[in-house]
Amino acid sequence: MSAETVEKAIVTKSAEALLSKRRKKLISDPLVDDNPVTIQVLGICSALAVTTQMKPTLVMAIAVIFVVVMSNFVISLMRNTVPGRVRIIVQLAVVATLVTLVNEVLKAFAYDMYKELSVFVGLIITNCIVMGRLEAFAMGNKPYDSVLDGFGSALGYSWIILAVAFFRELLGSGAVFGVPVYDYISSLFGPDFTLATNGLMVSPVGAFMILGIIIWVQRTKTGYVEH
Amino acid sequence: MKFLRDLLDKQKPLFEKGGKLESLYYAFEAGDTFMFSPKHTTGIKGAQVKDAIDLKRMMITVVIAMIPCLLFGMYNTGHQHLLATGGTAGLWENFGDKTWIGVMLVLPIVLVAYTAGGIVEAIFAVVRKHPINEGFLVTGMLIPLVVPATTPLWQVALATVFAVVIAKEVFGGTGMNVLNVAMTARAFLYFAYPAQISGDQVWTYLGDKMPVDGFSGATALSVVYNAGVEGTQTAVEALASHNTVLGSGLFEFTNLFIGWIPGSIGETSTLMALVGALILIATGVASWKIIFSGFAGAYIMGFVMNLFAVNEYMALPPQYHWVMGGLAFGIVFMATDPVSAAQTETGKWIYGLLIGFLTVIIRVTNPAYPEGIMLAVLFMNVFAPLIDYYVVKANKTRRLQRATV
Amino acid sequence: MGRFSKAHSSKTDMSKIVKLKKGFDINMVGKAKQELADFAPAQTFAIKPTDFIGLQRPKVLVNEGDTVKAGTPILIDKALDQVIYAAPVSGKVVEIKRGDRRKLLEVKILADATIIHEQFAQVDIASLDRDALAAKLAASGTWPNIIQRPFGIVANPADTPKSIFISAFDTHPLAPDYAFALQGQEKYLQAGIEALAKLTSGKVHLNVDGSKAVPAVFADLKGAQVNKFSGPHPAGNVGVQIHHLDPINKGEIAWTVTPYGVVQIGKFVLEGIYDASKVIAVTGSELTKAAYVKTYSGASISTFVKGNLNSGHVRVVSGNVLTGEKISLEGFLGFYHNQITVIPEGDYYEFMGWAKPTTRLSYHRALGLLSFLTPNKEFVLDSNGRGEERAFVQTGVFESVTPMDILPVYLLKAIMAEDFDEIEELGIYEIVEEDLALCEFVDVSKHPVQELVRKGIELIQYS
Amino acid sequence: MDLFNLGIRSIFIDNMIFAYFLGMCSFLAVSKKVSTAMGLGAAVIFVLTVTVPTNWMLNEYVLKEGALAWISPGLAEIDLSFLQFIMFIAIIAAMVQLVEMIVEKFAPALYGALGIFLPLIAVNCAILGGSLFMAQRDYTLAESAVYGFGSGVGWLLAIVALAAIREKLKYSHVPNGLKGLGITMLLTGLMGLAFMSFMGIDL
Amino acid sequence: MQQSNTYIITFSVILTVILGLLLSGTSQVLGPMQKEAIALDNKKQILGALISGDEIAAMSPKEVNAYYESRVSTVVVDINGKEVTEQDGVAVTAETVDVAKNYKKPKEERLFPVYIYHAEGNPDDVANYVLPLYGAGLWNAIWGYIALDTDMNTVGGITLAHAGETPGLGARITDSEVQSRYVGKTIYDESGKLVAVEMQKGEGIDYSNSPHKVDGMSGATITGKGVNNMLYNYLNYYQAYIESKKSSTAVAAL
Repeated sequence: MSAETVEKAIVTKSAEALLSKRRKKLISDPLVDDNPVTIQVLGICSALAVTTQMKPTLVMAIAVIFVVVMSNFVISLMRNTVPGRVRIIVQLAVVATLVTLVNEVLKAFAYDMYKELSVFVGLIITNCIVMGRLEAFAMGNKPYDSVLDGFGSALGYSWIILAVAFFRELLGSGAVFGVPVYDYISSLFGPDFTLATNGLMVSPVGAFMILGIIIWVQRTKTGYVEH
Repeated sequence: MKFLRDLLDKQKPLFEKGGKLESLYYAFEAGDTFMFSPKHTTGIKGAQVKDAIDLKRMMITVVIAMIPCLLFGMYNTGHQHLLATGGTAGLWENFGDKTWIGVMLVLPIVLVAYTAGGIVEAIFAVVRKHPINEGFLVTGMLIPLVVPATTPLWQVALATVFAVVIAKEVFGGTGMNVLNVAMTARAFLYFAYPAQISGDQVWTYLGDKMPVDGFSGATALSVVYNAGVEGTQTAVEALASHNTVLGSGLFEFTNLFIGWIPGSIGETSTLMALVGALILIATGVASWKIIFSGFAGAYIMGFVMNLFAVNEYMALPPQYHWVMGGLAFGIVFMATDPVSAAQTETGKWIYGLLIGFLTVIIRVTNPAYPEGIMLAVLFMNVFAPLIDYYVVKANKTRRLQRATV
Repeated sequence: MGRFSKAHSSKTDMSKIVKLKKGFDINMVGKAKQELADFAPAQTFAIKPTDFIGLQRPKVLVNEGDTVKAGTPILIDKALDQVIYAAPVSGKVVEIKRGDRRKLLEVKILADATIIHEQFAQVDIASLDRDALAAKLAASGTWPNIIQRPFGIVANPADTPKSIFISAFDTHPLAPDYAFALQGQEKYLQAGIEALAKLTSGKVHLNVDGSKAVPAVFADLKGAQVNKFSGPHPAGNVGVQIHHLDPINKGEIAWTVTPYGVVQIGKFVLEGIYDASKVIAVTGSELTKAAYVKTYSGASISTFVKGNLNSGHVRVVSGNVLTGEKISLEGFLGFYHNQITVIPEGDYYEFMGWAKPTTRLSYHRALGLLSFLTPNKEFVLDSNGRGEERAFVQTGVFESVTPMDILPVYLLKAIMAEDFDEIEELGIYEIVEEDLALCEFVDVSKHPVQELVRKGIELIQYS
Repeated sequence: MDLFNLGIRSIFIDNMIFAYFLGMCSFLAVSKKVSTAMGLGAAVIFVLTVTVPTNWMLNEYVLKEGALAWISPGLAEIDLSFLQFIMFIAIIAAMVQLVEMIVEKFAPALYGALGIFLPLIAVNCAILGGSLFMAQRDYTLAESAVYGFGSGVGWLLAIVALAAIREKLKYSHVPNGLKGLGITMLLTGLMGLAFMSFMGIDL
Repeated sequence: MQQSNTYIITFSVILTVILGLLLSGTSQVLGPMQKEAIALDNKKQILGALISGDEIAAMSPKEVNAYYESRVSTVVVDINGKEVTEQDGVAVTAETVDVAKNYKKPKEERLFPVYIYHAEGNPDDVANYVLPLYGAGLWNAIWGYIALDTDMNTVGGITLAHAGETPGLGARITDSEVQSRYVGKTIYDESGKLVAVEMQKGEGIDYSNSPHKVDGMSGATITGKGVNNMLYNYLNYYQAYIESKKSSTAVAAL
């Protein structure tokens, strides 16, 4: 976890618009400029393991969004009643409960996905983004803002893993969302032509490479330099 | 020469600061210093004279040490082709044809590797404003030598680009990289397009000809591995009786040693690798410690395997490990890459020894990778900094302890 | 690298014999003949504050036009003001040269025909206590000969070093032969050693060339522990010798003096004068006559070189070619330099110079470098840079020319990264520029090694 | 031999970092110096070796379907596996706390070295991942102990090697956009490439 | 006051109760659905050996269930081909047998499910016998189902899956093209000895005349060997059962 200081509680005016500029920033900042994965170096653990294909990645992303938003909401509601000493345990308990819910639902309604994601759904519990947002934001802010903040961060996380998955699936399996793109392209060039898929992209190495390159591109664009 | 010099001098202002093509300075500089050693002199303070060597000369020495492997590889490519298609029996029959086939297959690979890598080098040099690295002279030659002659050219290009960018340029160029660049290129091919660099079909170029009946393109390593699995005959017997349709003794020790066998272009000949080693050691360019300990490590581990000898592969006489696959080439040219190897003298012993150990362990125990040297070198590249760390730490500790005594 | 490199040292307490294997002798054309040449005497002399490393805030004590005697204080360091830097000769201060931002560069003195010395009281070593002796020496003009390790700066008279080291031979290329240059100075050497012995809490080490018989001039000296060192350069470097005798650890201080300095100190002790005269070697391939000449510190070298050249385009080096400094034909000898070297200037292009076979001197034997075939040949070396600066690639070579338990490449990299802890732990206290000068010579990647070493020293010194 | 194989497997092949991306956050954050990497790695080995078998017992005797049958056969129908996540993480948090206290009391020197890392470990994915994999793969008690220890060793090897490389990288010239996280990602990928040599080894 | 121990304990108890209730409630509600989902998954895999994957994918869960109910009957046998209905006092059905878990036991103790594919609604009009397979590939486990025709010799179809074979090489065992190579091969040689079907080394050779050989996968010899071993082992385990069926069909034919 990166050393993130607790952001100051933001005093909101009672008449603030539902999506005021400040609140929009809560969502938009983590997308690029303050992306949890590429800038804050959080949540990489579970980000990569499922990214060989887009479908499970999407499910994973939705699960993370759900967990982050809901846990932010719940913790924010409880922020004034949670005893400081057991704060972390309480957060963990809430998060673990939410993750279990997700897991159970998947098992019941999308068993294929459940098999595919295996233990990685469970590992959302220890995804640093979740705990990071709880500590940094939800503990000090009102529920609605916390929800927006969580949503923004989770979205920032989601697009990164989806981007990684896009390249890995395309280059590694020649498909996007299971649609065999390579086969189609190859067929345009006659029967003897086949686009070769890259086996490295299916292996974990590919994930590191793609993510590294995405970070490179993204940081070069935003001009962010780590010291 | 004078004319050329004048020409370069005339163009120089264009590329220097304030010139129109300032951004291409390093591309120009590379060409300029390639043609002419620069005229700059030593500084006001410090050493007023310098040793006659520079990095270019050191690198070209390595390239030249590889030439025997390259030439042998070319001829052997043609030789294996004719052998497999029934076009020849004798070693020196059809000399011209073999050479021609070899040249036509290998030369494009060399050219593609140099071109692809050169372009990447130039782009990085221009964008990142650093001189073009001489290190690529070596990498560009190493890559063709460690792939099969049947490798598609686009794969050679892609692997070169990948290796030069991801394994070298992102760290800042030659001297900063962690993994051996050429080995990374090969590993990339190995994992990205396994069908073209593994199996028995890729080592011998067949072209559109049909192989002779009963032909198998298997390498010695896979023959021995199978002998180990099947256990019906000893590994040496399996080697001796393999592929008799091509004439007996294809995989006999001498033949393996000289290298008249299928395999990657430059890797088949232990003899030629040793010639290279001789050049490198005599010129002091490569560390003899790594080469020696690498071979020693392989022998020792082969011997240890003999002691346990659960299967026929483990019972293989250790010296066979030296002559099969790319072990000799890998130890001589890859393991000794000074940047990715251990950099302390004690570290080099450990590093070489472990490469030898690992190569044999991977060969014998890992059914997925018949050839262990590539992965052993890469693996030890990863751990070389750690070895150095502890050697350096010992040095620091000696100094600290002295202080308290 | 083995423990304490490849040195074998005998363990007698009295004296040590150390045989070094690592290193490299640069064999050059232009050795000085063992005779005093009759060059016209130098006219002007200069004190250059830049010679004294670690001189922080120089202050000139004289004005242009003043007349001075040999031994008159010319400048002081405001940071260490008990040490004076004195005029080497008597005469008139003709110029005080300053550079950018009024940085003091040279104080030039036009010498009298006969040198008059400032007369101090003679020093009775036995009757003085250590501090009084130090104070007297500090005020005499001879003090700057005493160099402090670590850092290689002028010693602070208030410190008491754990030992004092004198290297009685110089293995640098074309270096003067002390046996010739110092002949007849035995009694001054003896007096100097006695004075130094008083300054340290430990021993005075006199390190002689173990490969030859001890020269007469050093043979009968008393009061010092005589150690024998043999091997290629840098066996004569005092830093290497310290490393094998009594290495410097963090927080310790040792001093070093060259025999030239010991003679000056001895003269001051016995005669009460600052005598900056010395016999220097005038060397190099570009001279018609390479020989010794008697002159004073800071001499203008033009009279030794002009008219003595056999080619036009030369580089004149004050000192030797490994550690020296480029000066002009009108330049001055550096305070610590006992030789000048004249070599060809190397500002030429060479077609395919990196691939063409060459007989130029090289420590390496890479392709086309043929000098290893003629190991005893004397080479003409010029000042060409021999290639461009690159990242470190080659490994193990620096270690093979550094006979110390030190990892030069790691140390240099730590300096580049300005990693203070690493610089300290890797042994910056034990070296000064000259100890890694050979590394700079043999470096394939052409790093400014000595500049880096100084940078590292300064990082630690001023941190 | 099977246990030995499992050990080798968990160190090199099923490496937490290179195969499953687990514990990446601290892997990236604490790999700047070899000494600290060593400390964290040791702590991870320790905690994994303790928590995986503990969680095995929890899973075997409490959570699994029919696990409670040892109390009374009437409980055989009960399936508490939905509590797996929350119980595992609770055990891990408690164990870390316990280990911290024990180490502080009995080995203050070790505490000085490991102390700062222990709190980090509770949220290290590798720890929870170890337990979840154990449950998914139906290890026995002995296997889970070996697996816990092995994956800890694998994690330590990875982070220590990375730290040594990163110390070496101080002198390199990395593009701005890649400094820090980016180059470490690529490095990890390259290291993963090297670790692939062990895939498939079977002794 | 928030920090008092009583408060913390009360808080923790309340939180635990709430979360516990929430979780057990969900589990109660979802439990049956999950069981169904698992069963459905299993059925799909079995059917995979009989009909094409696309066809299965097109079916809704209900249709799969209905199809399976009407077309598949099951039996569990032991190594001797004897039917098993209960083990250690627990009723045994084919659906509850976990092949992977049985794989760890000695073969004498294993249970072997058989899925009998028959004409719609008529369990006696058997079309195929589907047998599960389990074994080790190059990296990790491989498994699958093989369908035998009623002659208990001809392969009617095979479906293979893997946990982590090399993509592009060993992972190709999941390709329908590779699997189709098995169709029509026979597992017994002329003398009636079990030889199974062997995947060969190398690829691109026509084996249509060799009843026990199928074309290999280039560069994936070891995965191929894994498949061969798995196939041979499991057919061997079922041999007693197969023999019994063979003789019974022979009798029926008479």
